[in-house]
Amino acid sequence: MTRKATRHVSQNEGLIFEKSSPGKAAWKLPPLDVPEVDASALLGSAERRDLGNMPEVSEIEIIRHFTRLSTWNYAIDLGMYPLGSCTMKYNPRVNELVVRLDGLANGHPYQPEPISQGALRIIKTLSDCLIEITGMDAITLQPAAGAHGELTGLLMVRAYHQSKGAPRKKILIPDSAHGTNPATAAMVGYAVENLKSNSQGMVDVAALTAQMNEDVAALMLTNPNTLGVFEQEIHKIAEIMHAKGGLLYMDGANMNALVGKVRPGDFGVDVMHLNLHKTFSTPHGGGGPGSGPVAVKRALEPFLPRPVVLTRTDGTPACDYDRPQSVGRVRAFYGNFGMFVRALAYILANGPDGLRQTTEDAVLNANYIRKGLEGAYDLPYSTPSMHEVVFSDKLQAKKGVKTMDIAKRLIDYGFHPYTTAFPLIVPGALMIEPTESESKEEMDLFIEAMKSIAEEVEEDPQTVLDAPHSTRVSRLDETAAARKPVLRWKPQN
Amino acid sequence: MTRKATRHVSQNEGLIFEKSSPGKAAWKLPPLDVPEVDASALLGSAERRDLGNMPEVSEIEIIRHFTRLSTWNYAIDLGMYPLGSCTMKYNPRVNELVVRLDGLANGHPYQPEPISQGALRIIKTLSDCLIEITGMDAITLQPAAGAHGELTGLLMVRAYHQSKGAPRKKILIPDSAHGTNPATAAMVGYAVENLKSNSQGMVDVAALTAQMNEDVAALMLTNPNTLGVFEQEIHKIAEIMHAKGGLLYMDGANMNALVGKVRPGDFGVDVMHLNLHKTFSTPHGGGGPGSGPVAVKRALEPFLPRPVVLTRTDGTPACDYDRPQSVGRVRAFYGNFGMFVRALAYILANGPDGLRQTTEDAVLNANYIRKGLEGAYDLPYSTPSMHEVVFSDKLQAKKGVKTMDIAKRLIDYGFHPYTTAFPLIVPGALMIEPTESESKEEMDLFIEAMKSIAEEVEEDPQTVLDAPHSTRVSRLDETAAARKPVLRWKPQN
Amino acid sequence: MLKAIGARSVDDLFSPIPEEYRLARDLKVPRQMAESEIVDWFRERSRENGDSYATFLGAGAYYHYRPVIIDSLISRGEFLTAYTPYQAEISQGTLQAIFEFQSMICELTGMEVANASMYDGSTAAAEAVMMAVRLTGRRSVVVARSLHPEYREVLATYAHHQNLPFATSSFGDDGRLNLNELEKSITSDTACVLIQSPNFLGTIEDAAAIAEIAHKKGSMLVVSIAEAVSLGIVEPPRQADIIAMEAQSFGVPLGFGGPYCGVLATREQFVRQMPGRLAGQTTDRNGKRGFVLTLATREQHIRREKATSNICTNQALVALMVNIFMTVYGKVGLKELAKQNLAKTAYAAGQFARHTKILFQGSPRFNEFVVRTSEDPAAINSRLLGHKIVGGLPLKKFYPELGNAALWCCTELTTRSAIDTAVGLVAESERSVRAAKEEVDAEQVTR
Amino acid sequence: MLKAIGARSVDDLFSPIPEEYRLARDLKVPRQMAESEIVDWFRERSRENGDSYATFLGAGAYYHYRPVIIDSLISRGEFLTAYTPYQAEISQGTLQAIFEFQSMICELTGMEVANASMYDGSTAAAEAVMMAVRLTGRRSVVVARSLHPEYREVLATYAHHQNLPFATSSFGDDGRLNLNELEKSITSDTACVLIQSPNFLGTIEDAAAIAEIAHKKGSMLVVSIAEAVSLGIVEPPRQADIIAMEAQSFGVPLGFGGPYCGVLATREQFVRQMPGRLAGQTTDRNGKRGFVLTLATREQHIRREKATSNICTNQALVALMVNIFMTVYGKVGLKELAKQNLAKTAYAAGQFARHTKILFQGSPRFNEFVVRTSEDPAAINSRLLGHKIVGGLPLKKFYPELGNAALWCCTELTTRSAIDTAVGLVAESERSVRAAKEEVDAEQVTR
Ligand SMILES: Cc1ncc(COP(=O)(O)O)c(C=O)c1O
Ligand SMILES: Cc1ncc(COP(=O)(O)O)c(C=O)c1O
Repeated sequence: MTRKATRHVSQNEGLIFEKSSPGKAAWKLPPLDVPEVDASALLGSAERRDLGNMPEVSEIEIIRHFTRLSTWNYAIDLGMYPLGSCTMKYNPRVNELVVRLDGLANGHPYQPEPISQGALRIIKTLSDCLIEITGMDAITLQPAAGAHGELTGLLMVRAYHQSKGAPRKKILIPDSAHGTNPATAAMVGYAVENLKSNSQGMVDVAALTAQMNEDVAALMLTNPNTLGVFEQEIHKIAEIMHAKGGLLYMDGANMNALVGKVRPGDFGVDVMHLNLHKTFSTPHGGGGPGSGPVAVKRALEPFLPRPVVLTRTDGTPACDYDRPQSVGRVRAFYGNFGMFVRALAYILANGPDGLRQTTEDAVLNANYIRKGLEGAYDLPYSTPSMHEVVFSDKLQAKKGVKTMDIAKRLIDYGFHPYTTAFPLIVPGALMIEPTESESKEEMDLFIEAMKSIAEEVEEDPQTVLDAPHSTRVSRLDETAAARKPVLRWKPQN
Repeated sequence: MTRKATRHVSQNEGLIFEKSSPGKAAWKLPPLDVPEVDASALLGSAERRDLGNMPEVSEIEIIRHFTRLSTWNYAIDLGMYPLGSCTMKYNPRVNELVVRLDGLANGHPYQPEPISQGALRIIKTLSDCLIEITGMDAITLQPAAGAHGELTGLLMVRAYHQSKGAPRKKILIPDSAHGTNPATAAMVGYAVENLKSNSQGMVDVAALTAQMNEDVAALMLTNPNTLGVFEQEIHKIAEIMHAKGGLLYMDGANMNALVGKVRPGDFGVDVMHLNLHKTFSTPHGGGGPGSGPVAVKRALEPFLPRPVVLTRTDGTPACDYDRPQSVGRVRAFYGNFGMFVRALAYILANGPDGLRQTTEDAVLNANYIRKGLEGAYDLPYSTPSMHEVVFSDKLQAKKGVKTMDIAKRLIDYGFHPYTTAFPLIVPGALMIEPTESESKEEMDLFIEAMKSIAEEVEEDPQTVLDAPHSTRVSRLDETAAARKPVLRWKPQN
Repeated sequence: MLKAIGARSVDDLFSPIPEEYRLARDLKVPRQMAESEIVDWFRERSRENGDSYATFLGAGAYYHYRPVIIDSLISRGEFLTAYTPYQAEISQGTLQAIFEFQSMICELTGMEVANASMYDGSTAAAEAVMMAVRLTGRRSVVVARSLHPEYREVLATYAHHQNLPFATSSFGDDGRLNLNELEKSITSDTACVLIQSPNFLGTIEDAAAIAEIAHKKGSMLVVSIAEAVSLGIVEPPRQADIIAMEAQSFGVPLGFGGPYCGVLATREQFVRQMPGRLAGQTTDRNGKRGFVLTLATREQHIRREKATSNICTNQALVALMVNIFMTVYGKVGLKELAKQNLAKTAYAAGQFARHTKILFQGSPRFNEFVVRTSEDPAAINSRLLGHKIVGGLPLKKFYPELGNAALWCCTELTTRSAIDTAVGLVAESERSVRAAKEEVDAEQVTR
Repeated sequence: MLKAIGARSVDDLFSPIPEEYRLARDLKVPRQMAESEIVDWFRERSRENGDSYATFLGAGAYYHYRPVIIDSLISRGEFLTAYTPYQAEISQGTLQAIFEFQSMICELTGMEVANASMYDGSTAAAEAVMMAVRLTGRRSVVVARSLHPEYREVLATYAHHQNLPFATSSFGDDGRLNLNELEKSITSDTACVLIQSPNFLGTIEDAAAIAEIAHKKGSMLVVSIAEAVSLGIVEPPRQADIIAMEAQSFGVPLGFGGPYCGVLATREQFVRQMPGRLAGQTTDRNGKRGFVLTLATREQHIRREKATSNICTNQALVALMVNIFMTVYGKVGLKELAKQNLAKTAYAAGQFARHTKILFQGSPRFNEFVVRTSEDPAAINSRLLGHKIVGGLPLKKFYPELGNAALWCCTELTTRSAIDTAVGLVAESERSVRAAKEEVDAEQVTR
């Protein structure tokens, strides 16, 4: 069927609780070098006597448990992972090495500054690099992910407007936006106002002009947007916002299309977040951790979360807590420091030329896939693509086959599916982002698979509807899962 | 069919050469801090101009290449690996950490002694532990594997006899022995004389008495032998050898049955090797590396390979090169030092009680499997089993099903097969060694699988003959491979 | 490839970007480095960062032993380089692991449901408060002053912009929440009381009593747990409505403060207001057990501005570390581990007490305690640094009212010899202050 | 389980062992340690072992950069914890990797077949000689004195007990094999000439000329290559009959001398006399490509005393490191890497030459060279040690005739500043010897 994958024997494995039995152990403690204590005497009624059904297993069982589980996963390390908007690029292994160096892995966030110079220098160097890459003026690395960055950014927007008199009431958000954008606006106490896209999938400038007024705190724009399209009238958009005292917030999830080629700070953005786990190669790890630095223009700098890392006159980095206008803290300590290390390692491995090349390759790859699949799948917007391309299932839907079915069938062809969940302006979207990491060979296999599925839809749609066929479990019942949620193991008795 | 395994999608992958194309690269060198040189000028005709068809690929392609390849392997980390005689026990991960500590991983074998104290202390401590465990008097860690240890041991046997006048001519080897035993004897210039086993699968003491004479340099005995049977008359055997001036060599491949319970040095062994990659948990790594220390009684000590690590009067360890009677070196440097580190870590993790417990569990597990499969498979020798048990395919052979067929079918049941290749005294052997690492749960699944196969042989032998059915390749043609060997990739053109 | 696309040059592909914004120069970032240079550069940073000091710091970030297999397992590409498990059929590994994580967190906290992770303990606490606000329809909070000061700051940030008033409730001489004061500060608009236990000062709160007070007034109790290892020997706050945990202690490197692993746990009835991902059990078309992300209608990608939170990316891989740690220690090991923490701390506190004052002696504690010295603890610490020891956290910044106080932490990794050295230096400090004082006194007498 | 077996106690199971031998006491080995203690113990050993010195040592063990992905990949349990791939259907990963390894070794050495690995370079050389003995039916060997001295020792051990006489052939002032002498030492019973290139003194031999001499007399040429990185820029000895390599330079840690990776490569026609495992291509029952271990009739498990060697366990995982290293650098990178070695060495040799004598200047070299000083190099080295630099290997032990000579090695990891420091100290040594000598001379003049 495909040159990409076949089937092979795969180990089953129960829940860890099902493997537990009393007396098995994978731990050992050193002999105590101080007197033993009587916990009851020390803790009284606060003493815990029972740890419930916590498992008891041996070390080899744990190794096998998680090794077996791992083999049930797809991963970038196994093949192309073309999730649109997720930028599933290669995660360099040297990053995993350097983050584990003793002084970094064991550094305590409260250790005295004289023995924190290494970590602070990493924070400062990364900050400087990201400021240069975005063309902004200042930055905070505290937010733990993209959505957290959005929160931080909008808090600053709010504080900025407040400092001018009132926080304003609304945030404008294009209908193509990621779900975190409206969710964030709501968390910060703003009303969300939808902004319609035009026929090219871009911001409708006329509509924006009409909707923009002194109640609007900011426009949250993703650029390139979630169709993979660069907002060509970005300057006009910024002007419209600024003219009415509003701010332009950029969701930087798609920075992989821009790094080294164009800087948001140069085209009018006031505040933006980055996703180090997308553009800067930190691993997704099955859902996290991420890191969502927020970069701002000078006007917003006073509102940055506390502390800000700056350079002392003697050249050493230090923390500045004296930020009277700060929105406050958004997270304990400094943020997801381990991700800073990895992102900086990525930047150092690339340098200016590498970063530019990466962006060019990412855009080239997306366009190669677009070209390869045009015709086989409906392209709802023909506007030029940057780093990703969005098709729709319009052609296949005629046979009753939806984007999710095609996605599931792609699994049989040895690929992870593309993104199906959004953008909402494309019903039945197939959002495909190859990233720069993919070779032509892998993309050709992908194109071949997608075309083959399109043919199957014509000839034998049921095969596609029943997919996947090659996995250890067939399609799972998500509705049942939500209707009667079983969210934890409990002992049978 | 089985609770143990199912099938799952598996990535295909070509040869690395098939993925190569000019311009791709996974390497980067730092800028040169010295002047560039003209290689032609320096090397003249010795300069190489072309590296042939060496591949050119990117880093993510390499990660995927080897990750994909790895998923085609079975491994201890995935499940029980009951290869008899191989002692496929759990390989602790802490061992992999400590061996990579900078000072050990980057230690040069010729670095000055004052900065080699750490490594020498590891060698000395491990040596002391192994001497205590075997009950011998002295040891060399130089040999790189079991067979290399055998070579070293027999060289010492030869040197010993030589020192008494003549090297003697023959080595006695039981017919149940591993292939390396006779092969080694031949390499050291000895003739091999076969020693028949008795009906219990043990050395026939009468035959030994008859065959033993002043031409025999040594008897090479595996104990427990390859049937998993302890040579109960070991003391008599040793006496017979010693009475005629011969030596008793013990192949220590099966030490996992003895550690902490009984010591070869106590039952008359003169020289023996250990396999750190079996008994002492160093990983097999797809075939190696191993380490085969050789322990000897006092009389053989002068012949140990050079250098010997000893303790100076000030307590520091040092190398002694002044060994006039030494057989010489058997390997450059000190041996497979990385394996020493792992083996010592294993010993430290166990301590005296853990080592004894390990042995007991290993023997218990083998007997549990024996009990579980008795009846379903023919047990050619009913002598008590130690750490492994050997069945034969006699019952199944009636249906035309051989041990190798059963082995292949076991793969479908999610297990690695047992050893089929020997002992030669059991035609169609099924040599099963679970080791102490296996839980009752995993062994029950194994017993269930083996019994189910025995039933299949009765009801549907063809299914077994055609196995494996669940793997990405079906049974491979070994005959064709040997008839027209293709031992390397070559460009098609 | 360009040819296949029909572009002449890569720059063609960037033509949608208005010319005037396109960057015509190299970015001013450091030049491309070889892998060996990158390793060297970070090694240098590592050395500048207090490599190989013994530490008495805790305060929300704990130095526990991390079993080696944690990194062996999470380094497998199948875990490390997978995305959120939306495509369940090729993500069963991650999904089953999350399900087990949720289950173990429930076992340990005594709650009925737990989510797949939050960013960290501070944001988990803030989200728990928002959750209580949604659940009760009330709009104010009472926060214990013994909650981690940075957690309080985070909550303040979140709350301030939502116009969520919040009152602080202080602690008594025993280090525990002042229950009378607490009772008074709870109003009919109090959505929840937020406490930490063991609290920031190391004291274990009487959660049952606090729950009773809160519940009596129709308010919820949210308990923050920052030192997860305490759960091995300290009774969890089963009476809480929501537990907001920081699980860093369970196998997550200190890592200069992150990434860590927040978690929320609560009662089944509240689950639809809980933010964050959830894995649930289901079956495939053949009735085989499998796991999926579920109750997504709580989340931003479905509900957008009506979601329970904006959280998307969480701390999955860190939760996997926590998961493996919990599996390694398990039912018996966690208790023994916690006991060692208790023993080391009891010994250290006992030793310090011989020379100086330990505050909050009246209440049970786990592995932290407050030492008050005559000299500024920062000064003592800088002397300790010379012995390659990092002393306790000076509290002046957070609790000026406690004077020369510092928060000391001992774990199973704290050696007796480090404790004795630290105690020795503190004792010396006390002696010299006393001597200086006596000298002054003597002088005054002679005058 | 005991019950299932029908045993009363575990000791029952050990009843086959005569009572009098059973150990009634604990083994006297160190007590059981917790994982954290084990790590601490080895950290201590690591610190005692010259952690973080710059090194100029080579001599058969080379300090090259090891790309990080090597350990990431070989640490996957599927590679690390698999056995020899006898069961091909569930070992295709290991088998295909071996096949690629063999292929790349062929590409690099210019040979037609290569095996899956031998223990190390020294045993590979000895086995190659035995192979030549079997192939030619002759029973003596001529060995270059510039072969690694420890390799010569190993060969002597193997040869001695097989009554294999061996002659040593010396090197000239240019560091190369003395061809006239060589020619004379080859007799009609010489199975092979064994040389190393680049040889132990760093000099590249004229393998073509040596091959011609050997072949003319019906003897084979075996070439040992100890510095694999040289293959990036040095023409391989294509005229050799057997190449015995040590591939440690390709991504294998120095590791105090092992495990390393020996390899044999030869011509197709000799393959059936080559020891060691071989992976070969074949097809499954559906015609799909696959790999198996093949030509097993050469091996001990089939042929027993008639096998080509007794080797069984080899260095598989180390060969995988080598494989990944070769793949990372590939066609272009290996050359560039070798060039950097060449440049560093040329620079260092040039700098040393300004102050002292470099031996064997006439011939091409790769990354090692011999420096002769006025002072004993061991004395200079102990001063260098104070600068955290390990100087070149003093040769007195192996080549007393060279006087105060030491073998220095530079790789891509040798920094210019380390070179300059080392040169500085050597220069100082020369100056002070000269000054002392002048003083003596002056004294003599005055007398
Ligand atoms: C366009 C866009 N915005 C925001 C986010 C949220 O980022 P995070 O998951 O890091 O919170 C995503 C993540 O998928 C995204 O694709
Ligand atoms: C009984 C026996 N002897 C010797 C050996 C050879 O040991 P090695 O493979 O370490 O050379 C083995 C290996 O399988 C064995 O089982």
